[in-house]
Amino acid sequence: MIISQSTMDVDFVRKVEALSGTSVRRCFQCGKCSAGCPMATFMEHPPNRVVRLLQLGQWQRILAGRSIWYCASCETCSTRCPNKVHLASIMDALRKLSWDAEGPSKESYVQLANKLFLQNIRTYGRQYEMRLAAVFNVKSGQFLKDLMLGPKLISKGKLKMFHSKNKNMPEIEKIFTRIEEMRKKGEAL
Amino acid sequence: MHPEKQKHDFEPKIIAFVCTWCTYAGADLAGTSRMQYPANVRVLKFPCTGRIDPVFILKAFQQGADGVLVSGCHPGDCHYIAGNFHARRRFAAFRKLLEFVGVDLERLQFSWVSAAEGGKWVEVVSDLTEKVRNMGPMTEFKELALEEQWSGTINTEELKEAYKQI
Amino acid sequence: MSRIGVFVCHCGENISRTVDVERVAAQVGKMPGVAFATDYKYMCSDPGQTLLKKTIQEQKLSHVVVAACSPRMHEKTFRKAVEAAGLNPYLCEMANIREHCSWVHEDKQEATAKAIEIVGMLVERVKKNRVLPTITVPVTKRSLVIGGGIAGIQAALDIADAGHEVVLVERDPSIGGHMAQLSETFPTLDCSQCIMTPKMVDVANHPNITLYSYSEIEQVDGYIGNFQVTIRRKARSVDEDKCTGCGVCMEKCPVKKIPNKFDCNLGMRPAIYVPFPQAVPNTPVIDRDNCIKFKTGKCGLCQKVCGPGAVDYEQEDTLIVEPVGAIVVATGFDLYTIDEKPKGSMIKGYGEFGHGKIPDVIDGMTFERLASASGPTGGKILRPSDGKEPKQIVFIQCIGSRAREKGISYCSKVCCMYTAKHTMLYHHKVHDGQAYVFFMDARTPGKAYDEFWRRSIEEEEAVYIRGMVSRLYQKGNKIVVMGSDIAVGVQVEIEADMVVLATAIQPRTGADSLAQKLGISYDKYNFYSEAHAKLRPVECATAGIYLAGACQGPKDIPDTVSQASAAAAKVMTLFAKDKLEREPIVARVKEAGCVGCFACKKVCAYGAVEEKEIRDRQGNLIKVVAYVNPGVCGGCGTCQATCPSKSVELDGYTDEQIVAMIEAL
Amino acid sequence: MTQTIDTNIYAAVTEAIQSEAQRILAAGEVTAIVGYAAARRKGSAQPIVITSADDAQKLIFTPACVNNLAVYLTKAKKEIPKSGRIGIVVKGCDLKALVGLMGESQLKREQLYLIGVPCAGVLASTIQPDTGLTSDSIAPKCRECDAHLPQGCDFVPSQTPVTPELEKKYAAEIARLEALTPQERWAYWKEQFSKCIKCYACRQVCPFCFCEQCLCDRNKPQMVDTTPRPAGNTAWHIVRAMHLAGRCAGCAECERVCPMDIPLNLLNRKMAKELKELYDYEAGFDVHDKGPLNSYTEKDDQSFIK
Amino acid sequence: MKDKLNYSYYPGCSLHASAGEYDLSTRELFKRLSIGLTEVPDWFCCGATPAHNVDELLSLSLCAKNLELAEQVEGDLAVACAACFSRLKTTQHVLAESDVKRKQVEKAIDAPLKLDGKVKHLLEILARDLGLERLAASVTKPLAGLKVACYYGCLLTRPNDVPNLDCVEAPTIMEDVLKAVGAETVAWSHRMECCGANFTLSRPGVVIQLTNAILESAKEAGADCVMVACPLCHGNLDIRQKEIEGVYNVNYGLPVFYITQLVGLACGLSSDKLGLGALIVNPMPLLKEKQLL
Repeated sequence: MIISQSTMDVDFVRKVEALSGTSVRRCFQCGKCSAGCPMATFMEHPPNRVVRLLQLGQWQRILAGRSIWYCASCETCSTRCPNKVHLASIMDALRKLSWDAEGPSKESYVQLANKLFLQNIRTYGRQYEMRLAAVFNVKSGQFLKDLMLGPKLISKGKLKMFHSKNKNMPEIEKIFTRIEEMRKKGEAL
Repeated sequence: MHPEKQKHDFEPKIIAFVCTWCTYAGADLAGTSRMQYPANVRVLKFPCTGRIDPVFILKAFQQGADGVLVSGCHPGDCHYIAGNFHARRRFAAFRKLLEFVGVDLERLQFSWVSAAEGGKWVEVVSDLTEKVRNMGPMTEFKELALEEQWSGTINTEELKEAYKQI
Repeated sequence: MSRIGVFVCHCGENISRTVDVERVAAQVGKMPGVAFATDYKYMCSDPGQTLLKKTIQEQKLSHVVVAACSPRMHEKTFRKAVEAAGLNPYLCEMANIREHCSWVHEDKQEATAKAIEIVGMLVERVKKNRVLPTITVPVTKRSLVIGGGIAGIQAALDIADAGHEVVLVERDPSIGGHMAQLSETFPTLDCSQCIMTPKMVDVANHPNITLYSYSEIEQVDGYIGNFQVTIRRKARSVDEDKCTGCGVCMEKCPVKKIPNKFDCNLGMRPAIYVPFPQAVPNTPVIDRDNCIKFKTGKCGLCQKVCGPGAVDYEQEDTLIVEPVGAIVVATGFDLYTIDEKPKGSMIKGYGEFGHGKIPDVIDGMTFERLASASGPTGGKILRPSDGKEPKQIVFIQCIGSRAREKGISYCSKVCCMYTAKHTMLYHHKVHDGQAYVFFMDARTPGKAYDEFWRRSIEEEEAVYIRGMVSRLYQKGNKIVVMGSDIAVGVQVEIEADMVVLATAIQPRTGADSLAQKLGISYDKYNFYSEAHAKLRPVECATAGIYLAGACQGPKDIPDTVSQASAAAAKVMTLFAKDKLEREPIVARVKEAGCVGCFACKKVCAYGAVEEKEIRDRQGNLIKVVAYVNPGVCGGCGTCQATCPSKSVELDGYTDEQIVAMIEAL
Repeated sequence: MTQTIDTNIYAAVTEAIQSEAQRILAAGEVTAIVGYAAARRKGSAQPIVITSADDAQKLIFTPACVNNLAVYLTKAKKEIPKSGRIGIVVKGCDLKALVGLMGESQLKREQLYLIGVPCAGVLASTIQPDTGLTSDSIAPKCRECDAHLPQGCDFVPSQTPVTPELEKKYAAEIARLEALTPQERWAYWKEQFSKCIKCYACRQVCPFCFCEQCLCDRNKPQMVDTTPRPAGNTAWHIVRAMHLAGRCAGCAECERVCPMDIPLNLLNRKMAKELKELYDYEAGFDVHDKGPLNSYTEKDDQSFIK
Repeated sequence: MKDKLNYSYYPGCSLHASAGEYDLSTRELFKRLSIGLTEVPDWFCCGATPAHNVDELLSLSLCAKNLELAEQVEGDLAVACAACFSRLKTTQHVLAESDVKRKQVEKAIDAPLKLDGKVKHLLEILARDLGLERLAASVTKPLAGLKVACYYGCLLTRPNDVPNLDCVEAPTIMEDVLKAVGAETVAWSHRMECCGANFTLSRPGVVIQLTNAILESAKEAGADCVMVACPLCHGNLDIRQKEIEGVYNVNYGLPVFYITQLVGLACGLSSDKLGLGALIVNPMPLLKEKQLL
């Protein structure tokens, strides 16, 4: 890995810091985040290394991998970090920036689930798990995933087939559009 | 050898209030290192920036200073534990007051210059001198002093002419 | 009318090259009040000083201005010369026309004009200078040392050996402090008690040392050279003079099962006890909370068996006042604990390690007691829960230290080394065991320190894992350690038999209240602040008070001993003179104008401002005004700038002197 | 549009003050009470000191009770310990001055019996005393009052004043001046200060000007010229504003008594605003151990320092 | 005694769908305890994990709008779902700390922010507002002999200084509540380990692995059942339990209750009113064995 001023993308790091509201430089690589991370075994870069790569400005390596998409947002790292580095927020920021960049990711399933979830909010105001699951399976091509669970859940009343209209729908739509406008004008990241 | 020294129409008077342990020593270091800077500054030595009364700044302007510099030890380095911390608050408030009554704060500079920062002393003094030189004389207080003598405003051509002569 | 003499120095050519010194002397000579002005090649040379002295006498000069180099260079020289000529030294000022003029300007005309103005300002200033008598303060040549750990012991012995009386005050029943608890010490692995106890005995036997154990500082009045210290001697319930230290009382005491704090609560002691066999003084103390006699009024066995009749249930706390001239503070440290802290406390505990409720998770000091030959297990490493020998032992460094989240961001400095020592002790005692160390960085600067650490890895086979531990939990009779190895980038899980935490060093609880009694400053953790981090690391900003050991910041034994000897040297320097002289640049209150708002007191960093009552002849209170103790005043003048009515004035930097300079412009 | 301000409670407040004063004087809890009494001109009021329970009915509270009575205690502070506990009628604004004085060791809480008055506002100094209280006639300081109900008094009548939201004139004027160039501001203040006749009424009426010898009266050295001329006037008002910074809580008495109508409180409000922004400090609510200019934190703003 | 307690209520999406029994039991329990509960009219999704995962501003804005809606109803805001609770509390925390984000959100929802409204989890209401004593007094059928493993999961207490529900690492609030209603609680190691949460949709394999460790630990500690306060945790522990047993070839058979179900049971509510029939792992045999039905 060649490191120079030109490979150290400080702007990107600043963006991460602005979005996450936490310092990246503060981390001194004690590894406590990785020690307690429930998902670390599924990541190619354990959490401490994600921060290390950020400190070196090597964000492409992070975004190219699946680590950030395997974070479960359990906040264990943030809670136990001796340095008050809010790593869970850094993960949020990285996912946001990856999402914006429509960057390469090895974790399209998680992205797809997130995308559908947000679409659901914009369209219906609330989550309807039945629809979410069904659409996810269709879009991810896993038609038979959790096939056995479905009927059982419906019989237990756990997956509602129908849903009521939310009166605040126009307001929700406005929130989405206002945020889009702010971003267009560069007023928000 | 030396570049031709530039002559200026106006040479401002700069008064520097400095603490003896850091900035005065820093200015000494500039001297021992033979650094060059404009000769406009007059240094008044205090034990500590904590000793510097805002009235002195006022008095300096009244006495014809065109610029005032207040300089002491960096926070945490005070020889007297906390004098510069008290000074910092005092001057933060005082400059706001001066600004409100219409003193251009460009003429009033505060700095931390340590005993090791001879170069910074030169930079601070040169910058302030240059800035004030471009701003021209500090007329506000001088006018007040003149009115004191003439007990009236300078409103006739003759008076204006006489004022310019001074 | 003043008769001022002005002496303009050429400084060889250093000044005269760019400043026309003759012209300066001629111009200044015309100023009102100047009786004499001349220039001279080298004012600081012998002939120059002779010229100065001769002229003062011949010309009957009242004030002197020497225009030469920086006053930081030669002010003392010329003031001494002036004093030799019979003038008060503070009637001499220096005008800096070298560093601030000739060396920084090239244009001779400009530099000369500036030099004239500089000297003019100083002429106006010196006119307002007043005679300032040197301030002298008597010195009581006795010293107080607070704390009987290795720092206090070393300081007390050094001062006492120099022939001065020392009062040594220790809070616990015995001196010895933490060092007496240690098993062996790095980097030489010599037995702590073997090197410590002889020093403790020296203290007990030293004719110049008065030891008050089981005592605390109640109140401190006065200032450098003249402190009055009130000491509370807590009721020991045993007469120190009568007790022979035979120990029968301890044998007979029916209450036997009280956890002994000295053994980190692993061993047991009776209600009347000495904390450890080599205690100094070897006089027991009754723990009144646990004594049957004090709880129920019955028993009284110890009194019955005591031959010399030393046991005294009626004893009460007594207060003694000791006059001393200097104070060495050596109160040492407490170890951080991982238990849950009260809500709102700056320091937090480790919930992820079970808040200290897993019995076989111990701290380093507890391990020291286990490893100590005189400890509760006789030097065997055994688990507190079931007394079995741990075969897999995990050490975790930086517990509390370097953890902002827990409220402490500093490095405790000694843990890397003592953990390395622990792995060695463990390996020596449990041959078939394996030690693992979780660490973030190994900090081993110090003579033979890094070699020591490497030895623990290379020869004593400790496995060091770079990475922290996220969580500990009990699983059966094992402790699951969830850590990571960041070098490999994997999670590491160890099922340990015992976990030893290298917990942070913190100031003693109550360090802040002692500081308030002493009037010394402390940082946000309550470590005491030195006057200057680099150049005055032993002195407090408050004159006459010195620091030794971990009360100032984490330290190992060699550093502590060095600082203790340094503090002792400072005390001896102070005691080398009968009277203390100090520069008379101090603040003075003009009582007539003072209205007692005490803004000066609020800004004084030295605690030099006191409240003084002014009464009429009938004794009626007229007003309360400020009083500046000249022995304590640091001379910064912040009080004067703060005083609205300018009723406090800093000698040597009065408003008159400064305004005179401003008006000279 | 003129808005009438409800002062109906003042009658009840007056009654409550009178009965409390009667009670504490009769019981010997205090030796004297400083309060307001009716003055000769119709509707006007003046300060009064009563020492007898019989005089309690002289006490009143009306929109004409403008004075800050705290000043009577600072100047008499040496007498208080001799005379015993003293009662004082205080509006919220006056109480702020007392709180400040306690912080500066000039008064002790236990020496005072504080009778707080619920106050909707008092009349501006330019208004005839018998005028009704309206959004036009109200004193400027009352427009931005944040202490209509004094806190922490020994006695406060139970009435609650009705206080409409009014335009803040000081804040507006400060904002206007701040928007000007330094030269324009200088011109403004130069004109204001040139009016000064150095009568020192501002100093006389100020509860915080309790120095026995004012810095400006000292002549060794002459820190501030004493002549009533522009240079000396300017210096005087700057020094005074600096000395009050962090202490003045805005009773505006200086401005009220100024015969030349110099907007003195503007300087003091500006400093209060700055200290609030810099150090989050507001004078007059709690008895502070240290004011903003005799304390510090290591992290204070130093963006103005090179 | 305090006046009647009244709360506004934010059930969250799951409680209107897969966790209907949590909603039902909450309403019934509060009715039984005479605590007023008024649903926030037309509340909408808080964004949950997916929103803050990729778009914090959106997440904050959705929560801020919901908080604004909640202002219309009197009383502190009661939240049942741990994820909604975490999001709403985080929103209050983040916006109080950052002026920049606060201004952005105000612009996004086109309304000034009010952050002083109190957001409370049901646990807080039961343990603190109502109080353990009063809760104990309402018990008609103590859950004697029932050994419960209280599962906190991630979002109820973490991170530091945000939910402020209890100690972040060693909370006791669930145990406190259960002890007050007469149950026994077991000490176990995995009560705060992550279950994998919303990966249940995208990466069920991960969830199965993590959830297995939790169930294993609970079983080892001798628990009869698990109690949760989060629909997502419940989904993973209950709905996927059979699947996990299959994958690992073990037999846990641990019913997974919502807190309101167990407390409701102790307060004498019937199985129907608690929606016990909706649980996938059938709790009836256990409850019959302990004579709690």
